This record gives sequence, structure tokens and C-alpha cells, in this order.
Amino acid sequence: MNTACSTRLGMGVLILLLAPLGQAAEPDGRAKAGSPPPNTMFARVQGCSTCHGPLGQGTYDDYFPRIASKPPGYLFNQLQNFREGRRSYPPMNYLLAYLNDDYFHEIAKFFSDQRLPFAEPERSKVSPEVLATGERLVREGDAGRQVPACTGCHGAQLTGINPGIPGLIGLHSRYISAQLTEWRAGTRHANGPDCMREVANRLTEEQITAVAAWLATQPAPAVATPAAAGSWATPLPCGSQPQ
Amino acid sequence: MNKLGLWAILAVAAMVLVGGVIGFVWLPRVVYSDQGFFAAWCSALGVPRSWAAYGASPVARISSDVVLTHELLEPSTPADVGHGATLALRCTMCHGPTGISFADSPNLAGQYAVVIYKQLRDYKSGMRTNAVMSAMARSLSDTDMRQVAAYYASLPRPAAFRLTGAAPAVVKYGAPMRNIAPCGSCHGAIDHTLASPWLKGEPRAYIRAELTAFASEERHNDIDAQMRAIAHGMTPDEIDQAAAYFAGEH
Amino acid sequence: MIRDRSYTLTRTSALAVAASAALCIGASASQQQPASAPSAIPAAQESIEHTVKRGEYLAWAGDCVACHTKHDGQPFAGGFAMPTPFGTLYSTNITPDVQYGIGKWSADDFYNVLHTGHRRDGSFIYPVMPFPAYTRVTRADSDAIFTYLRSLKPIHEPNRENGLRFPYDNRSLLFGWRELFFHEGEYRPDPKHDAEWNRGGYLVEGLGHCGTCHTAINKLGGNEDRKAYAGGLIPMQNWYAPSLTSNKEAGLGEWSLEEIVEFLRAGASQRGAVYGPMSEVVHNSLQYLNDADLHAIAVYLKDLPSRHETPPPGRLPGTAQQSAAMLAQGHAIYSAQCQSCHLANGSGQPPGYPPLAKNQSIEMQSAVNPIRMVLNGGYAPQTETNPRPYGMPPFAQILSDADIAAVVTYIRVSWGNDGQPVTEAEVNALRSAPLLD
Amino acid sequence: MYNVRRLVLAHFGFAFGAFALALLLGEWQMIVRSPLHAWLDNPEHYYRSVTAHGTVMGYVFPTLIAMGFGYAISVTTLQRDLVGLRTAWIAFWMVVVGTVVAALIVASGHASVLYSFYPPLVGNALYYIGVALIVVGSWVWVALLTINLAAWRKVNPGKKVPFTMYANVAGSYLWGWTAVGVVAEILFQILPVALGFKTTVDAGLARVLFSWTLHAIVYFWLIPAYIAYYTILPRAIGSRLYSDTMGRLAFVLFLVFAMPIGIHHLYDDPMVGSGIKVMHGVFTAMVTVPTLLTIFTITSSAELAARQRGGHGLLGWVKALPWENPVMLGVAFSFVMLGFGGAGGLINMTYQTDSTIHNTQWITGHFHLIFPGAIVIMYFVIAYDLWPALTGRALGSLALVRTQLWLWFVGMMILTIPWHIAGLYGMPRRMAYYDYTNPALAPDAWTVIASVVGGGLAVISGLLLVYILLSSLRRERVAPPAYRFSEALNESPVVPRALNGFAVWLGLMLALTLVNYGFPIWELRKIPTTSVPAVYVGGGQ
Repeated sequence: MNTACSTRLGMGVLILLLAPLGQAAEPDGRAKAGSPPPNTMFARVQGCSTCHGPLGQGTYDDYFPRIASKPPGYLFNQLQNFREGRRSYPPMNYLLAYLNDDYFHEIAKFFSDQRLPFAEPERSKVSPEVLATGERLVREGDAGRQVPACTGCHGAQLTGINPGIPGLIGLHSRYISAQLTEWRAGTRHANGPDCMREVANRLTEEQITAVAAWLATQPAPAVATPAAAGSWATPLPCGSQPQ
Repeated sequence: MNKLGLWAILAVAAMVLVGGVIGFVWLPRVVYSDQGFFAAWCSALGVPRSWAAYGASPVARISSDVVLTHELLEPSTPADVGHGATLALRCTMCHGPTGISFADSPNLAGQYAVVIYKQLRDYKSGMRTNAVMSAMARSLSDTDMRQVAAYYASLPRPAAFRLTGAAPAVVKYGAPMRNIAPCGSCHGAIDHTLASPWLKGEPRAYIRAELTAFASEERHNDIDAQMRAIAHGMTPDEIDQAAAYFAGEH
Repeated sequence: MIRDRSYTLTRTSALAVAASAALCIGASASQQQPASAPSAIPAAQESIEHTVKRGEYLAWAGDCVACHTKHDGQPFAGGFAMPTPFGTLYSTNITPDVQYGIGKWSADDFYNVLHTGHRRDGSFIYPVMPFPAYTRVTRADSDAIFTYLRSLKPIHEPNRENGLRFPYDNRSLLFGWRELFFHEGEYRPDPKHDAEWNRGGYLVEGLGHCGTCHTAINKLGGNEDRKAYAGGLIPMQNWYAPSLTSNKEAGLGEWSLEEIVEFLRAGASQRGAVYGPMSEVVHNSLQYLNDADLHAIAVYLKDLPSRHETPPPGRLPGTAQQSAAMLAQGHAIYSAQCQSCHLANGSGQPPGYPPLAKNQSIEMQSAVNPIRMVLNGGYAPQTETNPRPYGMPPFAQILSDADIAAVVTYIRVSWGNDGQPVTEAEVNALRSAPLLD
Repeated sequence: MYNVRRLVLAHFGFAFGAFALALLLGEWQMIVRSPLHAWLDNPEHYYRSVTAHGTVMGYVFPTLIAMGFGYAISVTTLQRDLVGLRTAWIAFWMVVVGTVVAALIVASGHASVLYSFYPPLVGNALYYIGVALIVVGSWVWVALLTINLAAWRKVNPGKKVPFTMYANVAGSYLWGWTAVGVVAEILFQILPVALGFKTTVDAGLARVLFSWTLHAIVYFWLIPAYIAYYTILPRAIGSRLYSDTMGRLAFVLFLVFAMPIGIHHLYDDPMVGSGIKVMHGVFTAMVTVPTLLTIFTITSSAELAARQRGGHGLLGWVKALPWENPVMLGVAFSFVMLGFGGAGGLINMTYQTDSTIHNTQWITGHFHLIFPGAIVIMYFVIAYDLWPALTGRALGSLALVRTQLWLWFVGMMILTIPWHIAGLYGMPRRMAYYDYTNPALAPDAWTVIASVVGGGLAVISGLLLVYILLSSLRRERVAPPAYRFSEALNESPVVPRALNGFAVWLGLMLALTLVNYGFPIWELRKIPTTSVPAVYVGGGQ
């Protein structure tokens, strides 16, 4: 039954590096190591590259979001959420398990500093009516259900605001509807007060589809960087955006 | 051939004749008087004619195009589970790293493969709709669906969800006069019938939501409208009792 | 893993702790004749806060926090799920809470748990708690740890009922297990060796409980002495804990003491980087140990009897051209996915990008770890001495079983590596291995 | 009893053993669906029980009785050892194995499909294989009787076949042919699905094939009882069979009319044409002919005896009958229940009236009145009558025997009459439970409670039978006189040729089958739309 303990406590696995150099190891059995890697953040975040792209610009796969030029505070929160299991995605949970906050700040800063062109917006298959509904929700919200307009927090340009509120441009409809549904189901959390959980719970299934579809079809504005902190106040109190 | 035998044969032949005349000539002419003789005769024989003859097709809109076949019941291979595990990484955001969401999205750990497969098929075909799942399922091939299902079926059901306490009446007995079968006799509290989902340990909110959706016909991918009929007959209380019971929260 | 604020505080103070503890242990070492138990001076002679500090240090050495804290939970408040082939167990609350914790415990109760594996009510403890190793801990150290735990903030967190299958839910059945795998008794110093060697032995065999993983775990969930430190697959978690005795695997015969120390403290060095469950150990435990203790551990490990078993020569599956095709495929994938960091000649760029050429972890008998590295990637643990680790991305979602089998086979047989080829089935089997317990 | 004593004993022993167990299941079903018992936690258990009860009572029990009795008749009437004794034993074991296999599968909950299978329900293949084994075993019996009769004919060319043997063989042919339907259904419709070669069942065709067997099987159950009427009763009450010829006619008419009527079970099924249904209705009506012939002949035989014993008056002679004789009592009870059952049957066979009671408890009441009522009580009589010859031991007190018959009769009446009423109220068959707390239904509750009482009496009676038979084994041996069946009043050495052989009647049977089943089967095989996905039962956890 030690096994259980070992699942966690295991003195585990060593990668031993022996002399890479062509010729046989030197007499004392010691070997010289290869040249050290570039001392850059770029070299350090290659662990993220296969899913988010080498610079966080996203990949062919629309399941993984673009993280380049998202607000640093937002990215830091997500890194933390994944490490703490407040968001569940094993590869992320696993990669971040033994990294600390100070390093997270560096990683978040690195990606938020990337300025890269956005991919072509989605060509949505949903009907014009649905798109129209989506646009209305984004710009005006739904007073009947006390749903604030997305633009209220994420900005008229939908490019988000520093430090904590992400832009909604350049995301895929599937990703957006997934996040809203997660908030509804309670599988995604943000620092309390969790304003997005509030909002997501007020949306209907159809509204989620509409919003996601419309947002995904929006081209990025010329300047797609988050607005400066404090540019506007959010209609709902949000833990991730201290006022 | 002796006399008696001959008489017997003739008598029986006569009966056949009489019966035939009544059955295929006389009655049809009365019953299907509107049709020609031949048509009437066909009806008496039971030869089906095109539904056109009756106007609109009596076949209701099909609720799902998934058919439970032996192939679906075949045990899955380790390879299926392996590939399923990788495909299922994308489900973990809502359904949890090991198929347990600890929230309101359905737990999939230990769910029957046929059940998961059918729902994925229905999401893909649009028979069941959901903002996320419809999009998710669209990108899955038939093999993908089987593998994901195989993976989740292979995961252990959470020990934490051992049901305690007595089941409410609707779970234990249903309500015969309202044609409500006992939930438990198909969904696991008492017994399990093939291809019906295992509900023990599913989130209360989820079960409640689905039953309500069935009742309002908003969800309609249940074959022969079984669940719609049942949910329709259930009172909101019963729905909540059942949900609470299966979630282990009573 | 614990990222609770109070926790991070304790952790940042850890170096100080370690330092002070180092002093006292250094002192103790000097005070005692080599062969005597290498524990610290008796608790009586030191101030309470000193004892607390020493206890905290020893708690790090034992990595108590790892199991006694659940994800996103309070340190030492328990509730951490430990899946086993026999069912799932949950660690207990060891904060001084009166109702759920060790608030009512005496130092004797605590020592009993570590030393004899009996609960306060006398019933057996499941060996998921490594008391077969902790039994080696001295009374003085046990008391220090207890004093430290009692100094913590009580957390009113109820313990969770274990989910063990019949018949394993019956504790008395452990009697047989204990007969087979449990040998009670504090660490007995070996007079043939000096104090440092014995201190190392004390930590490795005792609090460190390295054997728990590095000795193969059999069907009964026990470690067999004759297989000590010979390595084995960690059940449920499906990582391979390499042999510490075989130079073909992680055998330390060829390592210098400095390198072992650096490796255990930093988690990544010119000679190696850790990943998998070992990351957790380095991150939560080893990085806080002082030089003296790490050095002692290194001395002891390096002195483990070294076994050189040569595996049967690797043969590629299938016909000649099949294997040729496999290597070609592997090479193609390597150039596309791996080369940018590990370089065409497999030399890598240590310590960030480990070399693959002549790499024991790549060559060793079991292909589990190389396969899992490709499937899941990984970051080396962040430590005081390696504050900005490099990482490798997961490839599970972009490479097929055939691709991974090909590329792993390629790196296992190229650049003079003499590893065994890998099959698709082996790769596939590891796809469903849990990433985090 | 020549070389078949142990063989017949084995058949009767296993038959009554299985009967006793199934009887208990039946009573349990009564109780759980009555207000006397809380609702079952798991209704599936009820359907397991119903399946087991039906399978044993419908396939195993009567088949074994018919087989055992058939062997006994063959040797006693042909007065020669049975040809092919070993084969007969093999057949017996086939039936036993088939029964055990099917029972185990049903008990494990993997074949709760009820004894009529209900495609597209599909259970575990082994269950159907078990049932098929039972039928095949009985086919061996059919072949053996033919062979023995042929062998006898060879040495007695042109001689009149003894009446009892003639009826016996007629019955075997009836079964041999009617069982083809269910076997075809199992082989071509259900097994391929149960074994996973196919995933759809042609429900329409399967149901038609089953109806081929479903009604005729009742006459197969009936034949031993009728044989007892004709050949045991007269002897037992010291009389003679009133008319050999009329008797033979009755049996061959069953042979002819039993087959082409099964579809009257499918009156409500859309896939069969109305004309076909009419034809089946017509021939169903014809079955009354052999029945009435029998009633007449047997009553006359009884009257004969009564008048010899000094009975007189138009009906007064009835008092003079030897009522203390269990055979007499049993036959009388059987007649009464046959009367009620037959009357109910007239309603079922009429298209219009049937629609009011179709699939209600009425149907259950009807066939329980006919089979466990009229027929099984005669099985008891047969067992009692053969017992001394089989065991070499006399039965215990006849009073006990009479009590057993009385209990069965009363029990069955109390069981079935309320069911008819419940059926008229519209209570459906096959309900694991029924909400009698509902004010609309509370008034009907007495019906099911009455059935429980009736069932209880039947159980007591059944156990009493087992006791009587077993306890007799502890009595000292007696040398019973050679077993014999009664002779006819006027034993003429010849009968019409047609009534000494089966050619004409088998010909008519096949012809009528063709006429009444040929088209529907051919048609349904053509139509794809009657094929539906199988519904697999018994998921298990």
C-alpha cells in the first residue's frame, strides 16, 4: 500500500546527462556538458509553444487560445488558477505545478508584451439573426436579464483593460462559449467577486452561442492592446480588476 | 382415398372458401368501400400501401439516429482507452481531470461507453444541442467518440459518491398511475438496464436541469420520447428529490 | 501542492530555518562520537523556538507537507487523495486542531505513529504513511517535529473517510503486511562508516524514505529488501523510479558529490534535471536541506552497492526496412520538433535543455520516462538555486502513437545510445496515465 | 410397465418438481402485485419471476408430462418394449439441461423477456438455446412414437391401431408441427441478434411465427388431458368408451384445426391483414367441434357407468356416479373449468369482443382457467392413475387425493374469476405493481387479493400432491395389475381407414397452415419496415 504514498512522495526520476561530446568520456569518467541555453524568456517558455504558439499567438488548433498581448494581470491569474487547480486542464496543471508566483509574473509579462498580428476572424456558420443578437448583447447587454454589455468591462474596442480584464478579440467561438459555460457550471473560477460567473449565469444557452459566434467574427482593431489601467470603471465588482 | 377422408377434405375446403369469401370479399367491400375491389383485397391481405394513401407520414420526427448495436456493446480495447485519454484532455476543463467535475457539469468517470457515445453522436447530429458540446462534438470522428467514451468508461467511479439513505418514492417506485417508471430501476440506484446512463453521483443541478429540459421538450434526443414522457409527468418536487438523491445530497 | 499565503511565507523563511538548523546539526555532529545516533542534541537543552525551527526543518526533510495537504488546501490540514490499487485513501489533518488534528496528542502518541505505525487507538496505520521508513527516526527528532506541528495554527478541517475496497478496508489485515515488509526500529549507525555516512543513511532510510519509490513495489504494495534501491515503476502514477544502484540508470557511481548535492538542491544541473514525482520532492523537500545534510545524503547514495547489469542488445521490431522506415520517421520528427532545443547531435543545451545523447534516463531498460517526457513535457521545479527553469512542451495531442514510438526509438538508439526500441502499444498505454494525482 | 418404468418416473418426477417451484413463483407474483405487499424495490425481479414461471409452466412441465405419458401409452397399448430407450433418455436429458440453462439465465436477470419472448426484446442467447433444447428433446419423442407405431404396424399389418396410441401419436404430430413456429422464430429471428450477428429483429414476422406455436401449444397441453378423459375415466369408473370412432375423430380434428388459428392472438397487430384474421377466426371457431364431440362422448361414457350403477332419470344418474373416485372428481372439475374457460375463449376469438379485453388481466384469467385449471388437474389424475404401475406402490388415502383435487379446483376458480373481472375493469397484464391506493382503483383491489387467496390454495394443493406421491414411496410394495386403458363400448376390429392413419389429417394440417400462414409470412419477409432495432434486456451493473 506504499504505492499510494509513492504516487505523491516518490523519489522519482532523474535525467542524467552524460557527455554529449563525440569522443569517449574522459579518463575520470567525467564529461563536459554542452553549451548552456539562451538566457531569455523566449527560450524558457518553449514549454508553452506547441499549444499557444512560440510567442503565444495561438496555433492552428482553435481549442487553444491566443495569449499574446493579453493583460499581464489576467495571465498571471490564470497561471495561478491552473497551478491551484481552480481551473482544470491536466497539461497546464502539470507544467505549472512546481513553479512559483514570481516566475509567473515574468511569464505573464513576456506574453502580454508580445505584439503580433491577429489571425483572420472566424467565418461563422450561424444565421445573421443570431449574429445580430450576439452583437446586441455585446454592445447593449440584456437589461431584462441584467446582463451588462461586454463592452462595459472589456472595452468598446473589446481589447480589454490592464491589469486584469482580457480582450475578446481573436478568440474562437468554441473557446468563448466553453469559458462561459464553465463559469456557469462552476468549473472555472476567478478571484472573488467572480463577476464573470455572475454574468454567465444570467445568460441563456442561445445567448452564449450568439455572443461567442459574433465575437469570433470580429476583426482586430488597429491597436489591439489592452487599455491602460483605470481607463473606465466596471459595472460589476470584479476580483480580478481591483478598482 | 376413402370416403371419410374425402368428405373431410371437401368440408375443410368449403370452410376455407367460406372464410375466404367473408374475409377477402365481403368484409373488405364493406370496410374499404371507398377503394376499388383490388385495393380492398390488398388491405384484407395486409399488403401495406405507400403512406401517401394516408396523407402525411405518421412517423414522428426521429429523436436520435443512434441505434444500439452489438458493435457498440463490444468491450473497448486498451488502445481505445489510450487515444480516448488524449482526446479527453479537452473535456477536462468542464468534466474534470479524471471525469469528475466537482461542479455542475456532468461527471463522466465510469459512465457507460454506449451512453457517452450516444450523447456525442446526438450533439454532432444536432439532436441534442448545447453551446459547447455541439461545437466540441462537431470536430470528433465516430472513432474519436468511441475512444473518448471508452476512456471515461474505464475511469473509476468516485468512491465518495456511495449513496446513503432511503431512495425517494419516485426513484424507488416511480408513479404507475402517471406512467412514471422508477428512476432507480434503469439508472443505477436499484438496478441498471442496458444503455441507460448511470446517475449515481451526477450533480444535482445537472439532473434537475436535464429533467426540466425533457419535460419542456427542449431536450428531445430520448428514443421514443421515453424520458420526455416520464419527466413531463414528474412534479418539480419529484424532480428535485430524484436529483438530490442521485447526487447523494439528501 | 500548496500555494497558500501562510505557506509561501514559511517557505521563504525556510533558508533561514535551514541555516539555523544546520548549525545545530553541525554542532550535534561534532559533539557526538561518529558511531552514535546522528540526531540532534536532546530537545531539553534547546529553547522551544529552536526546537520548533529544527522540527520544521525535519518536517521538510520528511516532506510531510506533500501528502498532508490537499490541492488548494491549508498546509498540513490533510484531505489529500492518494489513489492506490486497493482504493483511495485520504491523508489526515496534522495541525493541532483538537477535534480533527493532533491537538489531543502527546509526544508519545506521535512517536508511536512514526515508530510503530499504530494509530492513537492502537489500530494499524495503512503503510501509505511511510512509517516503515519513519520508524528509523530518533525519538528526539520525532519530538522536534511534533513540537513544530503543535506550533502551527490549528485548522478545523474534518478528516475524510477512506474509500478502500473490501477487504482492504479492514485495518487488522495489515498484520500480515507488517510481518512481511515492516521492520520496526530506529536507525542503527554502522560503526564501519563515519558520522557523515551515517547521517546520510539516517536521512535516506528514515525521513527521506527514498526507498518507498526507488525500491520496486510489489503486488502487495510492499518494498522487498533484496530489491533495495533497484528502481521500479511507481504504481497508479506510471512513472519509473530509476535504480540508484545501476549505472545503466541513475546509478551514482560516476557522479561527484558536488554534482549530486547540486542536483538534489537545484533540480537541474550540468549533470541532470529532475521531473515527474521527483520534481515534487525537490520542490517541497530537498531544496530546503542544508549543505551538510545534502552532502551526507550524497555520500550515502554514492556508496550504495553498484550493480552493472547489461540489458539484452536492443533490436528494432519488424523487418530491416521496417526498422529503417521507423528510424527515418523518428529522425524526421526529431528534426521538426526536438532539434531546435536538443540539437541535431542530441547534445542539448544543459542545464535548460538536457542532452539526449549517452543519457542514462533515455537509454535505461524501461522506456516509460522518455515516452512520458514526450507525451507530457514538463518544467523542472523552481528552486532557490534554479529560479527560472526551462520547460518542454507536451506532444500528446500533436504526435500519434506511431510518431512518438518512432522518435523515442530514434533517440534511444542514436548518438551511441544503446536503448531498447519502443512500440506503439507502450506509448498508447501511457496516454491514460494520470498527470497529477 | 415394460422397459419404460424408470423413464416415465424420471419425466414425471422432474416435471412435478419444476412445477412445484414455478407454482411458488406464481404465488409470489400474486402477492407482490397485490396491496398486501409493498411495491417491489426492483420491478425487474417481478419480470424475472414471470419469465421463469411461464417458461417452466409453458414449455417444461406439460412437455415432460406429455412425453412421459406418451411413452407409457406406447408400451401399454402396443404391449411391447419401447424401441430406442436410450434415445428417449437422451431426449429427457436434453430437456433437463435446456431447462436448467434457461432457468439460470433467467435467474441472473439476463433474459426477462417473458415466455413469449416479445421481440424486439432480446435477452441472453443461452436462454433461447435452453428453450430450443427443450423443444428439440420433445421432437425426439415425436420421432420415437412414430417409430414405435411403425414397428408395431410391421408385425400387425392392417390391424387397428389401439385408440389410445392413435390419440397419443396424433398429439405428438400436433406438437411436432406447431413447435416449428417458435423454433423458426428463435433460429432465424432472435438467436442471430442475441449472438450478435444481426442487430435488428423483424418484430412482425417474429410475432407471426410465434403465434404459429402460441395457440396450438395449448392443444398439445390439452391432448394428455383428453386422452385421460377418453381412456382413463371410463375404465376407472367401470364403464367403457362410448365411441372409439368419435374419439379418433375428435383427436384428428384437433390435428387439423389447432394450427391455422394462432393469429387470433394478433388481432390488434397491424402487420397482419384483416382477411387473414377473419380466416383464423373462422377456424378458431371450428375448434369447438372436437371439444363438443368430447364433452358428448365422455358424458355418455359416464352416463353408461351411472346407469349400470342404478342411476336413472334425465339428470338423476349424475348422483349415481362414483364421486369418491378421484378420477371421476378430477374429470368433473376439469369439465367445469373447461366450460368457463371455453366460454371466455369465445370472447377472445371474436375480433370485436377481443378488442375490449386484449392484453388485460382477462387473458391471464382465461388461460389459467384452461391450462392450470382444466388441463393440469387432469395431469394430476394421470399421475395418480399411473403411480402404482410406475412405483409398485399404492397411493395413500384417497380422501387426501380428493382434498388435493378440491383445493386445486377451488383455488383455481378463486384465482381466475376475479382476474377476468379485473380484466374487464381494464387492468393490464404484466404489471409489476399497480397503485391501489389511487381512489379510482381502490375498489378493484379485492380482485387481486382474491387471486392471492386462490393462488394460496393452489400452492397448498400442489405441495399436497408432491407429498401424496412421495409419501406413497414409503408404503410396502404391491404388485399392481398390468396397467390398461379402457376399451370402447363396441370394440369393432376395424375403423374407417382414414382414422387408422394420419395421412389425410396431416395433409390437411399442412395445407391449412399454408393457406393461413403462407401469405403473411411470405409478405412480412418481403417488407423491410417491420424490422426494428433489438432492445437488449438485462444490463446489469
